[in-house]
Amino acid sequence: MQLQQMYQEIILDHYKNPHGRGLREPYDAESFQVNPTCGDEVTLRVRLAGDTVEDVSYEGQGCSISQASTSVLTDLVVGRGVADALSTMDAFVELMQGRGQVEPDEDVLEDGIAFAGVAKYPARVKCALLGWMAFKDALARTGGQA
Amino acid sequence: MQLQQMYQEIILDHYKNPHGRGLREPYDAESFQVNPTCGDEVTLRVRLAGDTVEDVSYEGQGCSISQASTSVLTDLVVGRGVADALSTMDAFVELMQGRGQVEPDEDVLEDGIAFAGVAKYPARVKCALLGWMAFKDALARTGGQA
Amino acid sequence: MTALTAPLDVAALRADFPILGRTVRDGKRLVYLDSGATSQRPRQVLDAEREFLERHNAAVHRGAHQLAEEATDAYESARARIAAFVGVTPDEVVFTKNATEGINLVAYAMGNAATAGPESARFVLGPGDEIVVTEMEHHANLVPWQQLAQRTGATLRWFGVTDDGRLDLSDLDALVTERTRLVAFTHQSNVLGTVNPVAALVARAQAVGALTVLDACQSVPHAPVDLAALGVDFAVFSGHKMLGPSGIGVLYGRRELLGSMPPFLTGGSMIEMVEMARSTFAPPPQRFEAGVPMTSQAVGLGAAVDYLNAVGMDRVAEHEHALTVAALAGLAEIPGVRVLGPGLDAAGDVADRGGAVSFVIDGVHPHDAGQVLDDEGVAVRVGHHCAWPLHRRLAVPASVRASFYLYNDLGDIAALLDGVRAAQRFFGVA
Amino acid sequence: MTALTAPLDVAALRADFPILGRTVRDGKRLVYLDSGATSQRPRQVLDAEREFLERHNAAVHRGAHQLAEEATDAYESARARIAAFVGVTPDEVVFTKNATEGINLVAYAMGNAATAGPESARFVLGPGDEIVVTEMEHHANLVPWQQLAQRTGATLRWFGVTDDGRLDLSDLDALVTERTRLVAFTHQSNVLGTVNPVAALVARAQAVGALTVLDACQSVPHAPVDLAALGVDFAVFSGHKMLGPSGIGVLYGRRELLGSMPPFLTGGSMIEMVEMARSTFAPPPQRFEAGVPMTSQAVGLGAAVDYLNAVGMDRVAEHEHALTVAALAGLAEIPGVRVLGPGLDAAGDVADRGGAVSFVIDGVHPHDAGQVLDDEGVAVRVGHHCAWPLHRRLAVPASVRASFYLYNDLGDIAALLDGVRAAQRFFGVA
Ligand SMILES: Cc1ncc(COP(=O)(O)O)c(C=O)c1O
Ligand SMILES: Cc1ncc(COP(=O)(O)O)c(C=O)c1O
Repeated sequence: MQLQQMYQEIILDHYKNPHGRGLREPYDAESFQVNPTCGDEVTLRVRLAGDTVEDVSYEGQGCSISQASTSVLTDLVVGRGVADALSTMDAFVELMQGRGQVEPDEDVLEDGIAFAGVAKYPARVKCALLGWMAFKDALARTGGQA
Repeated sequence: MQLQQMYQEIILDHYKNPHGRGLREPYDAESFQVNPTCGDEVTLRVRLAGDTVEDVSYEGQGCSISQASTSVLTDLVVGRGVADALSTMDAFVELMQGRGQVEPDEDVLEDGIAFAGVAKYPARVKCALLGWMAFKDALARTGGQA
Repeated sequence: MTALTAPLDVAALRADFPILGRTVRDGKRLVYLDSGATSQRPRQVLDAEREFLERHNAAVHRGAHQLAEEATDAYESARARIAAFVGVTPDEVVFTKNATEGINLVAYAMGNAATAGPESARFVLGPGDEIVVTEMEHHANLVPWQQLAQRTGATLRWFGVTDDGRLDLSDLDALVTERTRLVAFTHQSNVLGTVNPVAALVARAQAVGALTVLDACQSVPHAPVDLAALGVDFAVFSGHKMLGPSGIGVLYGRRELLGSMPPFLTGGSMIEMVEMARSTFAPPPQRFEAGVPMTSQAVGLGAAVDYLNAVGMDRVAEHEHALTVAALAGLAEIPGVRVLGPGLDAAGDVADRGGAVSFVIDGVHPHDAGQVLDDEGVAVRVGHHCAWPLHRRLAVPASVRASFYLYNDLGDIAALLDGVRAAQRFFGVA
Repeated sequence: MTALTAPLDVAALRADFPILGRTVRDGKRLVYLDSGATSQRPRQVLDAEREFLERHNAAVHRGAHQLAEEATDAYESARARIAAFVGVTPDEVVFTKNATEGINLVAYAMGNAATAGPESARFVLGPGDEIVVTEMEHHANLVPWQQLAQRTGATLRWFGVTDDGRLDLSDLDALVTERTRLVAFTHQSNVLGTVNPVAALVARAQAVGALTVLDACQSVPHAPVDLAALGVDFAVFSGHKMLGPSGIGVLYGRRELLGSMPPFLTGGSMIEMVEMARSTFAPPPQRFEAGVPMTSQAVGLGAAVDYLNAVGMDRVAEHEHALTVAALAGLAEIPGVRVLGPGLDAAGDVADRGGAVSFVIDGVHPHDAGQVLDDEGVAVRVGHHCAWPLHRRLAVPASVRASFYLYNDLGDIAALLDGVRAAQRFFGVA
């Protein structure tokens, strides 16, 4: 059974008890993203304070992987500087697109390293990135404010 | 060398000395036909006298097969009744589409039996039928007069 | 249902399909339940295509040498056999790259009618005209009509779907009216399995003078279909869903319609005469086959049709019916599983329903369920299966779909059911 | 011309092509000189496609099971290798069924721009706008533009051809003006062999802000081609002319253009979101690949590109050049034979000319000449080769065309020349 490799306990925990879920006010920008093959969707809001990600709030429907990775996202970026958050995102994207060949850095990705197994299933990579794409898009939409 | 089977002496004779060639007046209807793959073309005129094909005149460019078969056509239909001409045409079309399996009737097709070998080369059947299609079309265009 | 004929010898059939012998995910037997997306190919089809390519390959309808003759014969013989398979004549069969292209062909040709000659007048659409589709269509039979409506100013309307996954025909006469120019609908739903009442739809369309387009992608591979007897004006299906190659599909059009319809793709082999400023076009089917066609693929599809004929489409349909009934019965016994589309009746049977069984599992997202099934070697499809509006109608974002074909057996159904239970256990909902 | 590299070992290459081992017309060795119409396939390509179908076949981009993963990987890996083969990136490569579809795709997308969003504005055409083509185009790169002009009210104009078969660029600046929206031209003529001056045409088109569409059907198979370096906006070529399967072609489009161009064929797999009344679309290349694609054919074309890379496109081009020079020299020695297109210069060489050699024989109709050649086992093409206006310009109704590829050798050229002489004898003109 290779399933455990993919569905690490950390992932299932985040899935069952997502962090930071719910849409909150105030926010600077919102992004809606959808996975065109399965209809999974996320609406994600970003609130900045100067150069810092003050809050990320979200709502959506999706599989365990997309839900858990968005939950992990909030842990990794809230309270961080924007540049920091973006470089964490780059590390996560690199891990996910690495086909299981990229060694994750726990110092950078924390719970995110649990997704290393998902990277071996290319069809699920989009699930894992759904929230992150929304985060990136929302950040871009904050425009001059960032 | 299977070539002789296709290019019977009769065909080569008609090719070199076509019967009835040239466009003549008066005529009741004219048809222009073209072979879309090679650009060969024929313009053919029909003159009826009552129910009889009084004259068939034609002009065009094409390979030995299309030229010879139009020449044979004039021999077979000029001076005949329209119904007669059409049934000769049917016999010729049947021969040409028979893939070499149809035994031609010399009483009906006269020199036309020389085309039996052409029927084995499907790509050339259209050549052999070019003039006949023009004849059929021109006859149809004579409309009420026939 | 009583078997009318000898049942299929599935074990013998499976031996014809090399891929079914392979294993997946660390040695699991492959249980392929995704034929609704694409079917597998028997050796006979692969061999036919290879034999053509190693012996007879040439450009068809373009050359006078021996190979070109042989290739043209093979291509046209395939067309004739495929036409016969669905009860129509060869000149009514146009080869396309897939069913999607076939539907687009009709939609674009109708769009082109506005600037084509008077003989195409009956295809012209404009504001005030209506196109009617259904809420259960595959995107392939929906988006092209949305786009045609957008380009021409025509209005798109649609039949709804009932809670049990049937077409809601209660407003048939209000929906299909004198304003309707075209009714496009699926023969068999790729999600629900529902077989639609073609006769009723065709009768109404004919009564108002509307054209009909049948999406036969999920019917022609799985049951005997006589398109001429159904009376539709156009129909499409794909080779890859019926044991044939990818890259080839069929558009059927009634002779007189194809004869007066303007071309779609233009280029070589579809012309009558070309000058720099203008061109005229060949009669159908050539008019609709621009460029070098899918030659070896037509040969492969011809071999697929021969294979299906040898098995017998009646027997294929009966076999799949038995599998469907078994799957529906098995899923009904698993708490927390809901099947989309018609379920079994009191007698434990179901009518007008083919072998696509889509379902949702409470508490397990379809993607996650699919992953567990995959881990067990069971290949199903998850998502909205290119029928997003239907899923929205049924209030689910996505579903798991198992779809059957002649090479599946009851052991495959058992594996599916086991996998569903395993998914429930894994995600702690059972 | 001095060989820069080791010459091809044609005998070894020929062993890879099963069909070249067969005989025709009562035991004659097959001399295949019709690769300009369609090429033959090496075993490596046939094997790659079969291996895919026996091991990894599934619907791509649609499933989450192992086969679907493997199939998607094989499909996208093929795209990447094919893109690299012509110097572009994978997201700039759209798979079509043939080159003809690729040209139609651009033409229809431009037509659709009128009713699409503002981001497509640069593709909108109307009265007063001009499309420029050439008199030497294959119908595939002429008729779609005629039709687009007819649909939009734009005007079609064209470059003429000189007596020696070159593009007449003397009126370049008068023909390509601020009114010009698009210039479509062939890289290498399928009749004349002429290689056109892409740089000059692209420079002028860019100067006036016109889009360029390159028909690379006869260049990409026969010589190294770097589409990005050529600077064209769009280009098309076909798999079947480059050792690959039929049923697959490529449209290259510059990233920013594909990104803002409206879709053409619509349906599954090319959408972002679908509702009953409206849809939005995926980014390229998916936006332009509706329906289940030509999966195994992409794999086959990937293998063809691998094969050509292993041989080396420089060597392919050199080899064909040598054959072309030999054919031109040989035909020049036969009285009554006239070659269409560039002939040998005083030094016995010819520049900017590929391996399609078309000719006419005084007193022998091309169809009849082709028949005699066929009888000798020599497969050539006769007719207008889908370039009817060009033949009209050269004042011949039709011609005989011999076209060469890497598997031809000087023995094949000798057979051609012998066949031409035999045709003259048979018809009593020599
Ligand atoms: C120059 C040229 N353009 C376009 C085409 C059309 O290619 P296809 O028929 O594969 O679409 C061909 C070949 O037939 C060609 O030689
Ligand atoms: C009902 C239905 N219609 C249309 C299609 C589209 O077929 P293709 O993708 O082969 O064009 C499919 C399959 O994907 C289908 O199931």
